[in-house]
This record gives sequence, structure tokens and C-alpha cells, in this order.
Amino acid sequence: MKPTPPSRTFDLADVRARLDGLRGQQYWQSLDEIAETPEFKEMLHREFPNGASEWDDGVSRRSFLKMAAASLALAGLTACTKQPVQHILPYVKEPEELVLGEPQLFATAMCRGGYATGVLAKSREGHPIKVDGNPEHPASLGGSSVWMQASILDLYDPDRAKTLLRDGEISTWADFASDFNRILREHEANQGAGLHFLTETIISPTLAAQLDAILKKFPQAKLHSFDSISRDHVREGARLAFGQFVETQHRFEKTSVILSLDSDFLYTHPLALRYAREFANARRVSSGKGEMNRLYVAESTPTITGTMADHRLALGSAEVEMLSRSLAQRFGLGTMDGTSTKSESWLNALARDLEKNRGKSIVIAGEWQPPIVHALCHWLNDKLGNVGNTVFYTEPVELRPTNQLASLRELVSDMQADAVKTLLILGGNPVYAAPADFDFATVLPKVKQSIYLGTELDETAALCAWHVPQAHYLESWGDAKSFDGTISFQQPLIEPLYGGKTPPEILDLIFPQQPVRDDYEIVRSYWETQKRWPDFEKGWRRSVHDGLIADSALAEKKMELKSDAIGEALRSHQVSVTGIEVTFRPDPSIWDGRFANNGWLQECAKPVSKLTWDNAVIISPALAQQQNLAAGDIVELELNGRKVRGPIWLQPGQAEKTVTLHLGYGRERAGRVGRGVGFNANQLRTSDALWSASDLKISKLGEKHPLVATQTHHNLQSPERQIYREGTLNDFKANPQFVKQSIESPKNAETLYDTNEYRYDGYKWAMSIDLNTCLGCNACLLACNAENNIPVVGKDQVARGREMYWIRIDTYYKGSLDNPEFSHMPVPCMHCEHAPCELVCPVEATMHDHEGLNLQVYNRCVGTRFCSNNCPYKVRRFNFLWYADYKTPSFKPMYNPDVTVRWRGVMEKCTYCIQRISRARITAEKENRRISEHEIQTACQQACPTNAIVFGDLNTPNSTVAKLKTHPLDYSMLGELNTRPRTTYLAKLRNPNPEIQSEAKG
Amino acid sequence: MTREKTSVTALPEPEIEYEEPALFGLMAEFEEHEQLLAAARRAYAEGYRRMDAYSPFPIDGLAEALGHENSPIPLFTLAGGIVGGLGTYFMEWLAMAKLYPINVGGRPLNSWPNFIPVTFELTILIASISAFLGVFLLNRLPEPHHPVFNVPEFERASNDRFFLCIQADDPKFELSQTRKFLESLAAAKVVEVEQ
Amino acid sequence: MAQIFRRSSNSIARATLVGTFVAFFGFWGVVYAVYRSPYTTDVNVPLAQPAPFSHKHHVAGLGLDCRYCHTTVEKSSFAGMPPTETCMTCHSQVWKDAPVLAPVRESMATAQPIRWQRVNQLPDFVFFNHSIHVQKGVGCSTCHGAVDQMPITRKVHSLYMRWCLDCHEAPQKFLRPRDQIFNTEWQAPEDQLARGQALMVEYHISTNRLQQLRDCSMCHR
Amino acid sequence: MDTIQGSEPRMPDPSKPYPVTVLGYPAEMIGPKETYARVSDQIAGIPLKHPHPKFWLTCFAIAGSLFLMFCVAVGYLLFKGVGIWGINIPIAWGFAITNFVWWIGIGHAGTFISAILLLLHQKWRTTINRLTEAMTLFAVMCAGMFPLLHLGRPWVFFWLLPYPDTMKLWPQFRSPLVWDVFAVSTYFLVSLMFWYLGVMPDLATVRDKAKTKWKKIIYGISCMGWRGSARHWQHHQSAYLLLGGLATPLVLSVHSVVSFDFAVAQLPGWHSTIFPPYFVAGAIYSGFAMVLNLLIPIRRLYRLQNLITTRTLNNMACVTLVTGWMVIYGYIMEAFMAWYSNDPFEKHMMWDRAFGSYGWVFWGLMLLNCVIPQLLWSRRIRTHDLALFFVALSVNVGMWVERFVIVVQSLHHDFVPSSWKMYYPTKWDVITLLGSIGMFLMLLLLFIRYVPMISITESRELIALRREGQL
Repeated sequence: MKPTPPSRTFDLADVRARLDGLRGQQYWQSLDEIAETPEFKEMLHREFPNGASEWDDGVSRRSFLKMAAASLALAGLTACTKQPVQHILPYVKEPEELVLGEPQLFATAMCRGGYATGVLAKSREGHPIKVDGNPEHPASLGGSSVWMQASILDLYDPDRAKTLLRDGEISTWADFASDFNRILREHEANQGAGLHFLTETIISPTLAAQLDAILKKFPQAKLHSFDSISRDHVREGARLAFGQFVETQHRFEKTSVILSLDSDFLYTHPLALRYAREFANARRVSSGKGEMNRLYVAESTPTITGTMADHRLALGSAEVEMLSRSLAQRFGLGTMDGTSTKSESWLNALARDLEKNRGKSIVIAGEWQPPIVHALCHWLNDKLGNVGNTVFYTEPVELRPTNQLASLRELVSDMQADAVKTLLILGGNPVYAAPADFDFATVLPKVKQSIYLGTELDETAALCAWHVPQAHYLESWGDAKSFDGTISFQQPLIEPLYGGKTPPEILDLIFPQQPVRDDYEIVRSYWETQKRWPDFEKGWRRSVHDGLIADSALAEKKMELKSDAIGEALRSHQVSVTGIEVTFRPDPSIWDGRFANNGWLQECAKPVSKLTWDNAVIISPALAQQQNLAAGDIVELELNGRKVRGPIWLQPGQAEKTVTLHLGYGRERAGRVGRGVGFNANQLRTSDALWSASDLKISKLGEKHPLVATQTHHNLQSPERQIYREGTLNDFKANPQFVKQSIESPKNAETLYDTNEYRYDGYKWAMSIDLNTCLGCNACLLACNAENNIPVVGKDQVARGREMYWIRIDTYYKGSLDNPEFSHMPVPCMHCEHAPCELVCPVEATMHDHEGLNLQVYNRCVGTRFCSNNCPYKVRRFNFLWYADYKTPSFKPMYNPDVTVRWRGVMEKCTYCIQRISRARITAEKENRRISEHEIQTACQQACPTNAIVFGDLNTPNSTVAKLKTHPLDYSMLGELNTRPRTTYLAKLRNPNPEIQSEAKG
Repeated sequence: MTREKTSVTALPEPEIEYEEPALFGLMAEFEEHEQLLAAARRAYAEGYRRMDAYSPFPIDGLAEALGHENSPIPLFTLAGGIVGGLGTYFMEWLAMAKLYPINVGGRPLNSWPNFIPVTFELTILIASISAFLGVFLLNRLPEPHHPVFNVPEFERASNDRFFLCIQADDPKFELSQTRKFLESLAAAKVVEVEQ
Repeated sequence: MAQIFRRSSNSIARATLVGTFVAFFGFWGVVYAVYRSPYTTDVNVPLAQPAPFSHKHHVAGLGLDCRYCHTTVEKSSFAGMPPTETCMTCHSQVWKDAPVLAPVRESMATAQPIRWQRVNQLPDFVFFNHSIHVQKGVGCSTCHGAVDQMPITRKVHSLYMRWCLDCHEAPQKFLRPRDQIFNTEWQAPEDQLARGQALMVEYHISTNRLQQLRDCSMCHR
Repeated sequence: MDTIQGSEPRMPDPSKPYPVTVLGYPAEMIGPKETYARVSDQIAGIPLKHPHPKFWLTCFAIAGSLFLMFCVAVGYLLFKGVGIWGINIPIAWGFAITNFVWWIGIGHAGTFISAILLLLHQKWRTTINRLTEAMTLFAVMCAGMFPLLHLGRPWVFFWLLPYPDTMKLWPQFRSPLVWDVFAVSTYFLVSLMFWYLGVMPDLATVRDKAKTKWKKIIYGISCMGWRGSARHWQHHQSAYLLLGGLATPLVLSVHSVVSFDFAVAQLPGWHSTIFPPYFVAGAIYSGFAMVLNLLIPIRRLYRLQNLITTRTLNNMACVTLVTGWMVIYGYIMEAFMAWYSNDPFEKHMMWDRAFGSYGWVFWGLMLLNCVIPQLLWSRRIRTHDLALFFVALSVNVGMWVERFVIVVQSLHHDFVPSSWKMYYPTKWDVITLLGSIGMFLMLLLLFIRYVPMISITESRELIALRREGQL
């Protein structure tokens, strides 16, 4: 049933007309849908001519016929085949404390951009299978980021660097050690002149100490550090405001007004997990207290933070600076000329609101905003009396704070001048990530003795003489600070799978001592010298056990603000933007590309756009209309001479004249997953414009590229469709029951059935999801993937609508096309008590148990898929093909042994993590007691940084979930169908500023 | 066509022993089914009992004319239907409510409305099967060999001719007598049927 | 026309008709029988093992407790298989150089595990937990049979779902007092049902829990 | 005696029109000159001396090759999984179920004609019931395959049957899919028995007309030694009548049960009480259309106009028209209910059906199923072979499209917009559909080649009746 080919082009005026036509609380979804251009429909045909992929699956017709015959035979036999013979291989010497079949938890730490986040890693039969936040750790508080959850897959990634390479030839650690010694001996002569080190942001005390020692030994040696998502602007901003590097810390718990100037503090900030928790706590509304904070966001492209805003302005990067300037001006700093008129009234209202909430507000700027904006934030926070209340300063967390861009530039110029004899690159991937104008790829080969320590065979590895595989953090000992300064420890859960090494181990070779020390000895001996604990052994063991040193957070520090300097800076350079602006941002899934080979992250739908397996040229609908562009059009972007090609994506809420490009894609040398996916935005990114630039030229090439989003309709169609319910804080105060006013589910008595036939009087599991605090950050989705062995299906299958997530996050748009309101809605299985799916299953493969769980029995399922058709929530997932990866050996130890790996042709869905329930139940049963409330957490609940998901037993009096079910905002999705869902929602509340709201109405 | 009722007066079977005759019987051939019907009536009135008529299509009243009792097939069918219906519902109830009771979407264990379709279908099926098998049992089919096939003309019995065959083991059968009698029935032809 | 068929063909025809009918159902009957036969279930089929370990000798003869080797049976889902060390605790002294123990010594020497053939195995989609069964009064021999009488270990039950349900539907038929769990000679007393009922109370197997024992989620996840 | 030349069938003479009744309807139910012998010769002659081997072989070659494609498609399906089709979540049912419903529908005409019309003493059914019953059998065979093939794990289909398995589990008798299993298999078996009872005496005729030994033997066995004795006929007739009586509610039940697959579900566009009658009407609609599509060429090629008369076609056309209107009523009711219920989901479903992504399919359906068949109001169309053939064809296609709309369109926009997707069939979907048609035709061709395709016995009865002046 091919749809008719596109008859008309994408007409946004028309779209607008339609939108204006919509009345009341109407949501809409992707623009394709609302404009009803057949692009999306077309896409599938063009990219995947029907069934094409079926032939080129590497199966020749001949072998296919053979196998077909085989499978037919199999088909006949499966009824009565014998199980294959298995073997039991017991240990020769059994390790202590290991109980086969029981999980072990270890506290360790994961670093992103150098900053540590404490994690608890779960190990089964000696191999790690899951990573979660460490509740004791201030940077995690138990919450997870997508990267934490996905890191487990990186550990078992079959494409990791497996061997030492010397000029591409397999080599040995011994060879490397000797060669490295030779190199060092050369340098000893000249005190290390020409010996350069390139590291990422240094936050590990041990590493820092080693580097100090090295500099002592080789005074001429040079250290450089570079992180492609660097915080240079933050540093410079602080220097501008205070004359020195300081770290700014925020306390969102106490705030009532927050202004984010292009800052994604809920997602990308090093302390995001904690900020998210604090932010959510200040936002959660119980029937008792009717207070919540108000978030203003000005940003160029919708981010997680932006979607949570009560008032959001879609402004280009430069416009954000203008905004901050004119805001500062309102508080009496500097004079404004380039006033951004369009947001005048907005700004006034905001100013008044900030003024009203002195000492209870926060102004925060994004890493990508120029130093001046950060300085202005410091000034404003100071002016508003926030410093000391909601904002305070500490010593920098980094151990060698430096302007990374400058330091990289220095390295590059040295290399060009052939001044670099030996370059030791510890991690990172400079060849891919360095600014385009540095042309790292061509200068690096000039260095004869280049050594690269990296996890994968990436672009940098290819150009270095030595490539030493780097150990995954779950394989290594180490230490690092988290953003608040808390010292955290890494401990390995498993021997390096491929003999990977850690930076300390490499650096340690510089001080030849016999025998060569491993990372454990290095880290341990460093801390031994620190004299931190009276009884070292005790303190050390304790800290390693906890994964951190208790209250080692940095102390607050009084700072002297240099207002005149800021004013001077304001005057000295003026902000201006001409033509179309381009902004570069780390990708919400694969960050700066270091996660490019991670299938889970590639496939997980990006927070707002729901794109998978691609990055795109994100433009505003208005711009698209102007340039007559539609989603999927491949365009050529030109930025002062540099060119790159990519597909267009229309993003409502995108700043009108700003194009956003996500970094991390277009990797030429990554594993089989990440290679050649998307386009490389770094090719436009130059050192003078790391985050944004003006005068971008867009030219349409007339080709198309299929962009695959898991959600193509962001529109709730009609107000009667009360799937997502929301209101304002004032509505709520006026009438706490306002959610209930709308359609409600039938009461329990309203049934013809005997209500006593099924009484769930043992446990009665249920879930409550708070739409008010859900950020839509995907952590739950990734956690679910890891916990439940959910397969990656690939772009083609996602395009066909066959993604396998057990919990999905729906995003609905509401209001104007240019600046809509966003709503996130996580949807797992509802575990309906009157489950429609169960009724229609012919073989009892899905049914209820006595605790009210809606079960799916894979081994009984014959795959009629009727259950999915009859599921109003469409939360069931089907193995249309053989999705589970049985072949790749390295994945076997990753699978959660408590969860069946599903085979072809069976239905699957969220089980409320039944394996965890069973484990807890067995433990409780053995002790003849009830399961206590916090014994069971579902994977999604555990991962959620804001505790938006609550799971528990309704029969446990005043359990959190039982309480939430009585919350006035509680409602069940599609309850009117009398499905009696066990998963219910707390309606969303927004807290708009009355002034702005009224104006918007008027 | 209208059915003419013929009063059947059953004569008592004489208990005289006959040794197996080499002859199966005498067969008269007719051209029209009315003739056959008439002949059958005459023969029955004459007192012949062990006889049968053959026609290329069913002729109303022929069986009665020959004094065949009504077919018991309706009873078979009824019995089959009852067994099928009750049996099926019982099976469903047993499986769903007794042997392995499972909470399916909160529906009652004995969800009788949902059990009706299968009950209905199997009622029909088993009833039909009994009717079908009835035909075979009562007609003692399959029976590819039968003396009447020895008569060359008989091949038209499935085409356009009608036959009446009086069997030799009929108590009233007497070769010459019976032959005369048959010829008197305006039969196109009378032939002997060997065993 | 002449007769096409001989007289005998009548009986042949009928026989064939009935025959096909019987054959059809007979075939499925056979399939069903095979599926339940030792051929498929391996019940009572001794498997070849690298070393001819005899439970009869170790349990009945020497009186070793099950838990001496299967250490985690009370703690974990997995009963535990003895590491080579455990064997060597004795066999470094007794039967030092018995040829049959060569594989064990070799394993110790080369630090390579012994490859035992698995006797009782469940499909991957069945999650069985030893500890809870032991805890709730299901004795070893209830499922594993009189291991103490097995020179070579074999399976004694099909381990089909139907078999599991026998107990999950009516535990009272099988439950034992705590102190008898590891007693391989334990035999059900005449009044087992009554005792079983009492034990169910003792083990907190309420009616609700009993029903729950038949939930699919008990074993399939 | 040489059968075919023996009785030259009477061709309608274009110069003078066929005899008509007072109302102007074609009068002939069977050629006037027909005698017992002539019908026997003509009909039994076809299996014995096949008159048109050339066209038969061509058709068989085409049907056969389609069938081979089908085998390949099925092989690949079993080897790769249902993922080779275009289905996804939310549209988890695609072509397979559409084809299933379509074939089952087609399978309805046979039993309708042979059973219901039998009970209603519609004599004109006599000369077509054999063929339509055969068609029913083959259509149901095709239909029956799809529910099995569309399973994710077809090799465990037997879990849908009740038997004491090693898991102590039973089929879930609340599920319409289980009802299907029983409904379809019952329908098939009953139709088979009904058909065989009918064909048994005719096989005897063929046996007696056969010249060669082997033909005699084969037909002799297959007719079970039928002698046409009064006792045979007595039991035969009573069983035949009873089966007719039993098959009648069956015909109505089968498609009702099939409709439950949808009506029982909660989905807007499926969850509707009108489905059972609406489906049954639709089934007979498409069934009659298919019969017309088969009869018209067959009676031409085998020159059977003297038996399958224009009157027969005319009557069938009338039934088609009537059932067509029942279906149209169904459509109207669906739309009305969507509006009347004022249920947002129903309303959107209806709107989307007409103006959404699949709107063009819907309007196509309207054209094929509602507009074109109105031509049947005209007698000239009803009695004109070619015209009638194409109208019937449009109905057949239309009914397939209707099922597609019900299955796919309803699924692609259900309750929660976030999961709305499109469905695009792959080449495998198409091959499977065509392949099943190939299989159907192949079986049918074999049937008309080796089995008398018109009931000789009942034709004789017609003649007898005429001779008694009862027609």
C-alpha cells in the first residue's frame, strides 16, 4: 500500500494556519506529520526499498534454500527435541566471598570529562553486568546518566582495542616498556626537551602527582591537556570576574527562580545528576505544600533543561549574550546598545521576578557561552545576593587548571615546528576532536615517537607509532574528584579483558623501579604518602569500599568580585551576529564521539527530537520555510571556507536563525557500530569558534537522507484525548482535584465480575510516574536495556517501527511552532488488572500472577501478536527477526543471567523487573518476613536522577507508592477503557510567571 | 413431486433353511423412474421382500415402496450433537477453571460467554461427522464388489436406466415365476444376476 | 460391464479405511510417547563423566553430607559444584595415585577445571532456586532421587513442567521436616499428607502462597 | 458411444434472445433438450475425455509457478521470521491476516449455495453447487495457512489445540484466535464431508463410463462402490439434508467468529458490535463474486451454457447486489457510530480512515465495493458474461482492500499518538498473497480436470422435474 508520492512541498505558512486553527490544549508532534508532507513515508521506500534488506543479508539463495530446509526440519522437530548436553566446569580454586548465583556490588567511579561520578557496579559470577548510581556519592545520589548505564556495553564492546600495536603491528607490553625506556633515556639527556604529554582534563590526584614528578625529572617536558567539550569559557569567565580560576557550585534545592542562559545544567553539567535531583525536589508538589520553583531558559536548541522550563526563549547563542547584557543593564551594569527588542517585556518580567526572589535565585550560563556571559552571571548572582545562599565558590576541582585551547594550540605549533620528539597522548581522540584549523591529523605524523593510550582503534590510534589499549574503568584502579571536589576511587570488577592499561601505569614506567607496578600499587602508594588517615589500611579500605572519601568536598571560598573589570570587558568588545548562526553542542547520546560505538546510545532516541542513529543539521521551522527545506534534505554547510554535508531536521523550539550541529558523529575509525554514522561537525569547528559562529551558508543539494525518529507524531490530536494531563500551579492551588475533573476510570465496584475472584492480598505491585519531575533524560530507558538484555535492532529496523525499548519516553509539543511547550511522558507496561492483551492470547503466554503482575512467558509465546494489537498503550515489543545477539562471544558475560534472552518470534515487554522482585521475595521468604519497602527498585526507578519513578507494594500501608496513588494529581492513562492500570501518573504542573502568561494571552 | 403413501403389511419371515443358490437374483431394467416406482410397489404387494431398486438419482418414495424402514441417521446426528456440545463445554470449563486456573485479564475463571463459540463449532462438527459416518456404516460402504455389477447392463444404473433386483434368497423367489412376474412389469429387459 | 473388483476387495477396502484412521492417531501417540520416554528425558540414563565419581561411595559409604561439596545449596539458586581443591583435600592423602583420579590431579596441576557432564539441567528460560526449596522443606532426594545409591549419577525425573507442578500444586505430598532435608534415605511416612499439612503451616505456605506457587512468574522471567 | 460429440451443447443464438419470464428474467435453468444420458455424457465426459487440454495446461502452468513462488516465500519466512514482512508495532498484523479473512470470506459462497439454497429449494443452485463447494474447500485451505504462517514460531502451532501436554497447559479458550482454530477446521471438515457425499454417486457414473481399466479402478475406489440402490439413496439423502441443515448455521458462524478477532479487541475500528453480520454479508459478497469469476470462463471454455445457464448467473448477480448493499449498510453504520458515540478515538479513527495516510485506499475501496457493483441493477450487465465478470472482479479486489483497511488502518492510528506508525508491505507480503491465489487456482484446475464439476445426479433430477413439468 504505497502512499502517493509527495504532491506538494513543505508549506509552513500552511502549518502555522493549521496550528492557529487548533483550539484549547492541543499538542502536536513532528512537523512532517502536521504538514502531512509524505517525506517520512517516502523515506522508507527510498532508503529501504521494500524487503531489499532481506536479500542482502549475506545469505545466498543456495545456502538460503539449504537453511530453509534445515529450518523446516527444525520446525518439525522442535516439538520433541532433546536438550543439548551441557557441561559444568567448577573452579579449581574457588574465590572467597563469591557465591555463584548471587550478585556482588562494588563501589567505583566513572569519569566523564574527567569529573567522577560514583557508581555501584553489579557483578555476577565474576563479571560486571550492570552499573548504577552510588546513593552515597554526592555527584550521583543514586541517579544515573545514560552514559553510566551504557558504559557496561563499552566494557564488552567487541571492537575495543585488544592488543598493543606498534606501527600497526601487534606487539607486547614488554617491547613497549623497553622502547619507552629507550625514548626516555634519550630525553634524560636534554631534560625532556621535546617530550610532550597530552592529557584530558586532569582530575585524578594520582595522575597529577605523577605529572608533577615527571616535570621535576624533565623540567623541559611540556604538559598539554585538551577536552573537546572543554570548560574553558567557564574558567575564563571566572578569571574575568575574580581574576583567578574558581569553580562555581549551585544549590538548586533552595531556589525559587532559576535563569539558565543556554546552560543544560540538568543533563550535560558535570554535576547534572545532583542538580537534577535538587531541582526536582524544589519542584515536586505534594498536596501539602503548594510551592515550586520557576525556571526561565534562553537557549538556541531545545535541551532537557529547556524542555523543563516554565518560560523558554529560543535565542541564538549571541542573542543569549545580548539578553544577559541587557539583563545586567537592568540591574545597573554597562550600557546596552544591541538590545534584543523581541524579548523586552519577557526580560522585564524576569527582572522583577529575580528582584522579588533575592537570595533565592540562580543565574547560570552554559559552558558554550563566552566568558563575558559567565562573568555577568557571577555579577548578577552577586547582585541578587545569591552568593552564599544558592551559589558559592570553591578552589578549582581540576588539578592543573589551564586554558585547554591555548595549551593545545601550543602543542600544535610545537609539532609544526618539529619541536616535538615524543608525544604521549593519554586518552581522548584529538585527531578526531581537535578544532579543524589545528589540522591535527596532518601535524601528528610529524612526531616520530608518538604513543597513544586509547580504548579503541580510532583516528588517533591510526596515526600514532604506539597504540596501547586503555583499560575500561571497570577494569582499572584509579582516583578522581567529582565536581564538588569529593575524592572518589575506582576499583576493578574484572581483570582487563584485553590487557588494557591505565594512564598511571604508563606514566609509572617513567620511574623505572623493579618490579613494574600495576595501577593498584600506584594508586595505593600515592594515598599512602598523603597521610590522610591515622590508620592508613583502615581508611584506605573504608574509602575503597565506599568508593569515596567521606566529606572531602571542597570548602566554600569567599571571592572578591571585580565589577569594573567586567564593565570594562563589556565595553571593550561588543556582541554582534550576522547571517545564520551555527552552534556546536555535544550529542545528547554519544557525547563528543567517545560513545559512538555504543549501540544502546546510538539507538536510544535523543531526548527531544527522538532521532536515532544520526545527527542532523537542526534548523528552525521558520528557517526551513525561508530556505524551502524539508526534513531529510541533504544540505552543504559552509563556514568560512570549510564545508560539511548533512541532513536537515526541523526542530520546533529551535532559535530562528540558528543552526545546531551535534558533535561526535561521522567517525571514520570506530567500531562496526559507530563507523560512518552521521556526519562530522568538527570539520566546521575552528579554534576561534568552538561553540558558535556567524555567517553559515546553507545550500540544498537535492538529495535525501532518511532520518529515523522513534516518534513521528507529537500531537495529541484532540483535547478529549486525555493521555497527558497538566495544569499550572495556580490551577492546582485553586482546585487540587482539577486533574480528576476530566474523564475518569470506572470505580472498582462498576463491574459485572465477581470482584472477590481475584484478590491481590499478598503483595500488590504498582508504579507511579511523576510527569512533573521527569526530565526525559533516557536514563530509565538505558537502565532497562541493561537490566533486561534488550537487543539493539539497528537503524533499518527502527525505521520499520521495530525498536525494542520496554520503556519509551514520549515527547509532546504544545503551542506555537517556534517556541512550543514540551512534555515528557515515560511509558512502560501499565500492568493493567483488566489487561486487554491477556484476554486475546490463545496459549496463556501472557496472564496475571497473584501479585498483579502482567506476565509474559517467552517460552510459551507462539507469536500471534494479537496482544500487541489489543494493547491500548502499545508497550509490547516483538522479536520480528532474531534480534538477540547470540553470536558475539564478548556479549555473553554481559547478559543479566536472571533474565531470559528472548529468541525470534516471541513477544516481550516491561516486567516490573520481575527478576528483582523474585530475588527479594525469596530472600524474604527464607527469613519468613515481608519484603520491606526499599528492598525492590525497578531498574528505571533506580536510574531515575529525579526519583520521578516510584515502585512498590500497595498493600504495604503508607508505602511511598501507596501514598502517591492517593495524591490529587494521580491519574491513570486511558483509564476510561477500564483497563485498571497499576502504573499511574502524577499530572504535570507548570509554574508560569503570571505577567508573561497574561501577556502571552493578550 | 407428491409422495404416495403405500401401506406396508410386513409378512412373517418363514423359518425354512435354504442352501446358497448360485444365483444372486433376477434384475429388471426400466427406462423411466415412474415405471420403477410402480414395479417396486407391485413387487412388494406380490410379497417380495429381499429386493432392491437401483436408480441414477434418488427417487422419492422408492424406499418406502420397497418397505425399507426410515433412516436412523437423524438420531445419529442428534446424539453426536449432544455429545459434542456438552463434551466441549465440559472440556473448556475443566481446562480453564479446574485443571490450571489462571487469572486472565481479571476475567472470571468460568467465562461462559467466551466458551460458547467453541462449544457451538464442535457441536456442529461432531453431529456432522456422525451423520457422515452413518451413511457409510448403514450402507456398508465401501463395497467395491457386488453381484449386481456382474450384469453388463447395470453400468447404466448410474446413467439413465432404472433397475429392480429380486434376490434369489427371497422366500417367495422362484426363478421362472419371478421372471414372469418381472416381465409383466413392462420391464425393458430381465436378466439373471450370478452370485 | 464386468466386475472391477474381487469379492475380497470389500474387506480390504474397509480395512484400509479403518487402518488409515488408526495410523493417523497412532502416529501422534508414538510421538507423544517418545517425548515422554527416557530417550528424550534421559531419565535413568547414566552419563559418562571424566572421573567416575560415585555418590554411592561418598554418601552412603563415607557418609559425607551433601553440603560438604554442594556448599551454596542453602545460600544461592545454584547448589554449587565442588572445586578441584575440595576433592584434593582428601585425595591428596587417600587414593593418591589411583588412575581413575588422574583427571582430578591433572586439573589441580594444570589449573584447568574438570568438565563434568551436566545430569540435571533445566532450559535457560526456567529459573530454579535451590536455597528456597531447601529452606521450605523440599529434600534433595525428592528431585535428585536416592543419590546415595548411584555409583554413577543419573537423572531420576523428567524435570518436565508437569512434574514440577506435581509438587507446586500439592507440596504436602513431599515436604519434610527441616532436619530430614539432607537425609538421602528419607521415606515418606504413611501419614505424610497430615504431616505435610502441618509442615506447610510451619513453613508459612499459606493458601495464598500455595496458589502463587503455580504462577508462571515463579519459574519463568 | 463418444460422449462429447454425442451431445452438442446448445449455444445461445445471438440472433434470438434467450427465453425470458414475464418479469423479463432469463427463464432457462437447464437446456431444454437435455436427457439423462446427455448430461451424464457431457459432464462425466470432462474428466474422462478432457476436451480442452491446451488452455488447461496454460492455466495450470501459470498457477503452478505462482504456487512455487509461494513455497519459496514460505521457506524464507520460516528461515528468517515474520520480520521479512512489513509488519511492526503498532501494525502487528498485515497482509497475512488480511489474506486470511479474505480467503475465508470467499470460502463462504460454496456452503451458502449448497446448504442454504438447498434448504430454500433454490433449484438453480443445482448445476453450480459442486464447483462452489470445491472452491470453498480450496479457499479455506488457503485461508487456514495464514494464521499458521503469521505466527512468530509456527512450529509450535499445536499449542492452540487442546491435549494433555507436558506443561499441564491448555489453550486459552477466551481468545478469539482459539475460536478461529475450531471454527475454521470445523468449517473445512463439514464442507469436505458435504462435498464428498455429493460427489460420491457422480464418481460412480464416471466409473461406469470409464473405458480403461485404471480409470475404472481409481474411480471405482473413490466412489466406495456406490450402486445407487434405494437404500443407498435413502441414507444418503437424509444425511445430505442434515449436513445442509448443520452447515447453514455454520456458514453464518464462521465469519462471525472471524469477525470476533476484531470485534473482541478494544481497538477503535475493531471494537464494534456490527462486525459479525457485516462480515458474514461481506463474505458472501466476495464469495459470490469469486464464483462468478470462476463460472463465467469455465462455462465458456467447457461449453456448459446448457447447464450453467444465463439464469443462474443472473440469480447470482442479484444475490451479489443484495449482499453488497448489506456491506454498504455496514460502512454507513461504522461511520454513524463513530460520530454518534462521540468517542474521541473512534472519531479520529473514522476521520483518519477517510482523510488520513490511507485515505486513498479507503476511497478506492468505496469505488470498488460500493459504486461499481451498482451496475448490477441493469439486466443487460447481469446477463452479459464479460461485464459481469469485471464487476465481480472489482468486488473481489474491493473486499480484499476492505479487510486491509480494517486490519492496517485501524492499527496504524490507535489510542496513543506517540506510537503511530505507517505500514509498508514488502515484496514478500505480495508474493505470499499472489502465491496463495496460485495455489487456489492450481487445486481448482486439478479438480475440474479429474472430478465431475457439476452434480450429474442433481442435473438428472432437474430433468426428471422438467419432464414432470415442475420447472
